[in-house]
Amino acid sequence: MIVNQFLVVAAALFSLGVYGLLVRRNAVMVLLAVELMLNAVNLNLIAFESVLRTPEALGQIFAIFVITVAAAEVGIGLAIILLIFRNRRSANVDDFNLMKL
Amino acid sequence: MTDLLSNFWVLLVLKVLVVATLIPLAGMVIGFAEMKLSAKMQNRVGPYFAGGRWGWAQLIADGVKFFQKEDLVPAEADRAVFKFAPMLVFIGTVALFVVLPAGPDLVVQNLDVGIFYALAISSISTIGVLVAGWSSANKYSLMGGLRAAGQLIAYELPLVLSVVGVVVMAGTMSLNGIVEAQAGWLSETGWQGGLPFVIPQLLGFVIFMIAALAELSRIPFDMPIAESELVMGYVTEYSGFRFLFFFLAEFANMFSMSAIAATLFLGGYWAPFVPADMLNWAGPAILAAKVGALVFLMIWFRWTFPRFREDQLQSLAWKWLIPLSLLNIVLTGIFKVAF
Amino acid sequence: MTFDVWLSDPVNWVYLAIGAAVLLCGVRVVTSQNVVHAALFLVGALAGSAALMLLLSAEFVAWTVVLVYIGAVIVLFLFGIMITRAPVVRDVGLDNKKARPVAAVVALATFAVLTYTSLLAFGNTEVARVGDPTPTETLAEGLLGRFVLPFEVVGFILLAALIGGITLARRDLSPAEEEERGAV
Amino acid sequence: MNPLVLAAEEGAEHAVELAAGGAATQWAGLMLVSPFVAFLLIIWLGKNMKYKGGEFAVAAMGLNLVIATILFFQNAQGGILNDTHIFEIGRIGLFEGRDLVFELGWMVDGLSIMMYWVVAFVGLLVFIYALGYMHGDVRVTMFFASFSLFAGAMLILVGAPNLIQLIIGWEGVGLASYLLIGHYWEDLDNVRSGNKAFLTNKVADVGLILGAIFLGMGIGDFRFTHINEAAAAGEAGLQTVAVAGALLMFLGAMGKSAQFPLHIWLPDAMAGPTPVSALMHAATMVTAGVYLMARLFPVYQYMAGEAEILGGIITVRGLMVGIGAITLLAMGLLALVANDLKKVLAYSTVSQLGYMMTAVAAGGYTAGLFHLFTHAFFKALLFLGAGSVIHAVHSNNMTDMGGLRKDMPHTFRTFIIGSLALAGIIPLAGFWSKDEILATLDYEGYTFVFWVAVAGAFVTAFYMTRAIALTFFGTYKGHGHPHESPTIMTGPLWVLAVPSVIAGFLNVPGLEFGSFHNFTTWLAARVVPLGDHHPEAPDWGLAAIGLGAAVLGIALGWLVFGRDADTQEARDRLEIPVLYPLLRAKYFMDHIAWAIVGFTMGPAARAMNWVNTYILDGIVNGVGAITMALGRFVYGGVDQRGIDGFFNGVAMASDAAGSAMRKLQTGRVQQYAAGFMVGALVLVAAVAIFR
Repeated sequence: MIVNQFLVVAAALFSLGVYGLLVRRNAVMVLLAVELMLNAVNLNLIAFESVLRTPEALGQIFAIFVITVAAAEVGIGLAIILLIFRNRRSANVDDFNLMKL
Repeated sequence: MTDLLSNFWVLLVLKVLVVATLIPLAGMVIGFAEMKLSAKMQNRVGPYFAGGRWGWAQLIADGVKFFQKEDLVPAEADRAVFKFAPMLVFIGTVALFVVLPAGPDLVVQNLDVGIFYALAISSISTIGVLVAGWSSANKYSLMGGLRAAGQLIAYELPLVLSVVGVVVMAGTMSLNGIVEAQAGWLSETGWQGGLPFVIPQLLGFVIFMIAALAELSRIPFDMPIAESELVMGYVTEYSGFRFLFFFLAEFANMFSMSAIAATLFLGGYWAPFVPADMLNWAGPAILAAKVGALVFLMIWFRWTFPRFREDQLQSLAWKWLIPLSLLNIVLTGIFKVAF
Repeated sequence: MTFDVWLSDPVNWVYLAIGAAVLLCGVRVVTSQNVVHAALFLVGALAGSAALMLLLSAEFVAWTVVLVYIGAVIVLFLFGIMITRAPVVRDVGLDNKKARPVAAVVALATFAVLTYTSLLAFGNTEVARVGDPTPTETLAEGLLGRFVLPFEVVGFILLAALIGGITLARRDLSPAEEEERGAV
Repeated sequence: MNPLVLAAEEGAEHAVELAAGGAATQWAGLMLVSPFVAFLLIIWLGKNMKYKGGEFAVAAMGLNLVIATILFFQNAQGGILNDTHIFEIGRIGLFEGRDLVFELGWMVDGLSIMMYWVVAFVGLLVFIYALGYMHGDVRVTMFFASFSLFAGAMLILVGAPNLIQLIIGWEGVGLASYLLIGHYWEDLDNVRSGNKAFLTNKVADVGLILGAIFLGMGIGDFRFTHINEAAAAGEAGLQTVAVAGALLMFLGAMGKSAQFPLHIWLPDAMAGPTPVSALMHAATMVTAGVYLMARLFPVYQYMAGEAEILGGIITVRGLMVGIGAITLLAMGLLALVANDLKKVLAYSTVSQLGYMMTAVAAGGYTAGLFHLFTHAFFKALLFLGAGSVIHAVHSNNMTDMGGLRKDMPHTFRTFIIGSLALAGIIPLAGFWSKDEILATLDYEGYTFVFWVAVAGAFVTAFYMTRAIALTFFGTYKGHGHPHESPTIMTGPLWVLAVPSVIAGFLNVPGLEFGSFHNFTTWLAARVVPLGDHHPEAPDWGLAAIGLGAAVLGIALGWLVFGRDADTQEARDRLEIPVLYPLLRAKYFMDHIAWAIVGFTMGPAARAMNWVNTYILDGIVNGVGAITMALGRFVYGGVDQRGIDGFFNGVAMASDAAGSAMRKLQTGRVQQYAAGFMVGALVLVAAVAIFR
């Protein structure tokens, strides 16, 4: 096994996440795409760790941090989406243009 | 013979076969036990005629009946997901058997992170339940699915947290290691080794059992099914062998949860005064006895407690079990450091 | 390393199978026109990623991914999907069709750049110590030793997210409703 | 070493020890600072206090008196002090080896201790007196602030170890006196008096500053120690510088000490509140000139004294003695015709300053300073008494007074004591100090000046008798019913009366108080001790002449004014032709001064006005016109079209760009995300490619 085979899979997952992030209208779908990207990042970290083999398994530790933060992000993100849905009866990102004048 | 057994692939096939036979067997035994015990508790006779004596073939007959039935899919349902959901539930159940040790060597795979694996893999069935309810295109099913998901998430936390105390005491997450940590024997200087964790971890055991009951959606936590109000919850639209999957998964899950509880808290395949070299042979029997006791407890509860209301269920989890399990971890940590 | 040498290792077959599954699931996650399907394909993609992590001997992280992502995050997503009334049938308006070419170009460019830099950086570097899982003890000592402060910070972030999520999502009750709720 | 110095040291009966004085001399610097602290505190907090800040002034002076008294007794009881604390604060390298060094610090020697003590003692009593006198007056806080400044500046002056700090204190005294003389500035006359005092002093100050520069740069150091050592060493090369510097500084001393013809400001300075006059005439300000002469005694006596000036007509010392003699007699005569009680005392002060100046100039170091010392007490006493009277009758004019001896018994008795002391009646203080001056003049051979001084003593006694007769005897001619002043004012009078009586015994020739020595010995503690004549025993013959003149004056005065002091006729008897109009016109000195100013300044001013109007204004107007034309061009051509056009263009471009760019702000998160991704990719790709 060479490390690049995993990195390529991670890159592909990340790119798919980017595609989903840019193309989806539904906010929940956008968050799904973000999760995909984060997972790709985790995979990358694990792959690096499998090459570097640091004594403290730094890559894996960072992956755990990423997972934790991702969990927090999903909780907050879904709460926000729920709130917006409740107020605007829509979960479409297109309708989230409140920031514009 | 030993050469054959040491071959990876042969061993794998063997293990898969054992698990594959064990799951329906355990499910059927427990299902039958439930029928008979329920009958006893309700002062009935229960299954009587099938197979002649005690109606022992009742469940086999039921199974054959389910397989004969038409595989109905509602017209509005999401067919693919509807068909996939029971499998997803079943995967979570089957995968649990991988790490259950029935003896020092009688284990499919002794993982370093055994109990963690068990908890992780069992959480997959939540998705199956939720998706099953959704894909049925039936509001009772959806309600049942949502209730199930909320319940499973809520009780996953105390379940995991109550296990932490055991892990801390044992110093390992391997199930074999946890069993070994509980093994003790009487020597000339007194009791050597460990004790079953039910004694130091009584609080954890109680929490684990309550949470396990909720995870299994058994009475008094059976709101997802709730025959009286939601008809049958997320399994309403299922029939035939797909219903059998759910049915079997429920009882298999009862078995695996009880087995995990027995392993974590009651010493698993170990029993006092049983010589260590005999454990590979006596282990399954010892484990089966403990699991039987716990399963009996669960069946007993079914006819003892009324069903919780949804908000009571949630508040029990979030307001009592989680704080108590956190307290348990703290106390265990202090205990571990102090002694 | 030539391709046939690489292929002679059975582990790589496993890798190919899992990788193909992961990519397939990933593609379906972003192209599926049914929100629940997309979520389920994400389960597949995550499970495949966990399997790849197992191949890379990151056992604990793999099962953490299963426990946290599949067991909790996806369930949350399904909750969110169902609460925001995702239709059972195909949703033709799920994608922003005008954005597809741009998104595709950006995604391909991302893939190209990432792949190029990965190849540039690692080339044919072999994965070290295959099938030698990292002991959980190592991770535990790392997390609770050197990284105990970030660990605590992350815990605090989780707590804040929990409280924030509850605060955001709870419906503000009218005084009459409050009273009714309190009376029960 | 200069043989004169050797002779002085050998011949001197007062052996001089140069000894550090211990802790007290180190704490002496506090005296220079405390009035300024009080000044700040008065400004800050004074308004809200019971005596409007006078408490701080009194407290500071009380502290100073304690320190000064400790120093005084240390110095008096054998341990003769000579200590200098100097802090260099700046240095300008003007000449090779002759840097202009700015130093601050304080000096402790016999002379400065005496001055410290006089300033602190008289200052404290005057301040206490002022608490009562100024009560309910306008701007009391301001008054006490300026008063503290006045005393502080005087202490800076007398403590100065070098000429530069002395000038700082000197100017500070001038400033504070200006503020105090013009205290009642609602009245234009008072403002003019302040201006007159200030400007007259400024004329003199030019001399002082130039003299200080001459002397300091010539000798190469501004420190008194070095200047005096150089003067004692008597380097011939320095004599010209020393003569020029000494004469210029004598001009400064003439201004401050109101010597003829620069005395014109002092009588007018009576416009200020009476405590100001008391302090100004007794302890601060006017004594500064005499102090300067004493401080630079070696310069005047051994370096410049015998130099002939004005084409050999007169020596420097002769000039100084002559001016002092003119002052002491002419100003005394002016006191005879003044109707204002304070002006009588003011002319008296000028006259007495003439005595001091004459004595110091003639070489009577101890004599002049001893007179300064005793004079401070009885002149302060007299001024405070006059203030008490004025406070009672609300008028300065003696024509509004009369018969006050019954109404104001304390004021009357203390005034009598002060007057007798001033007149030089044995055994009061004035007798001994005046006798010492007469003895010095006799010893130094100034026979004519000696007789002038005797005449001055006669005149002094005469005008004091007149003043007393017009004020306290006869019948009351003013309005209302006068009453005695409160204790806070009469208390200081009695306290001052004590040294007015006994201070003279401190320096009776041949009289010693055991280890307590006498005044001459204390003063002898100096940087460069140069002895002066001090007789072994009183010369009773000279004393009899002086005393006789005084008694004669009192008798004549009583004869003229005593019987019917309240009639206009009594004064008319004095209207001797020529002399009386001359005196009434104050020798036309004010007119002369005005004429000088008018003749010189008038045409000059007119010329300057012409230059200003036609040349300077023309230039300025021309420049203005050119500037305006330029400005119009810049405004119209450059600013409106060029710069404004540029900025308007920039603004319009920004506006257009903004309008174009705002289309990018769609509010769609995903478009932003796409941009973000592309940017990140470009960066990564750039790093990957160009690393």
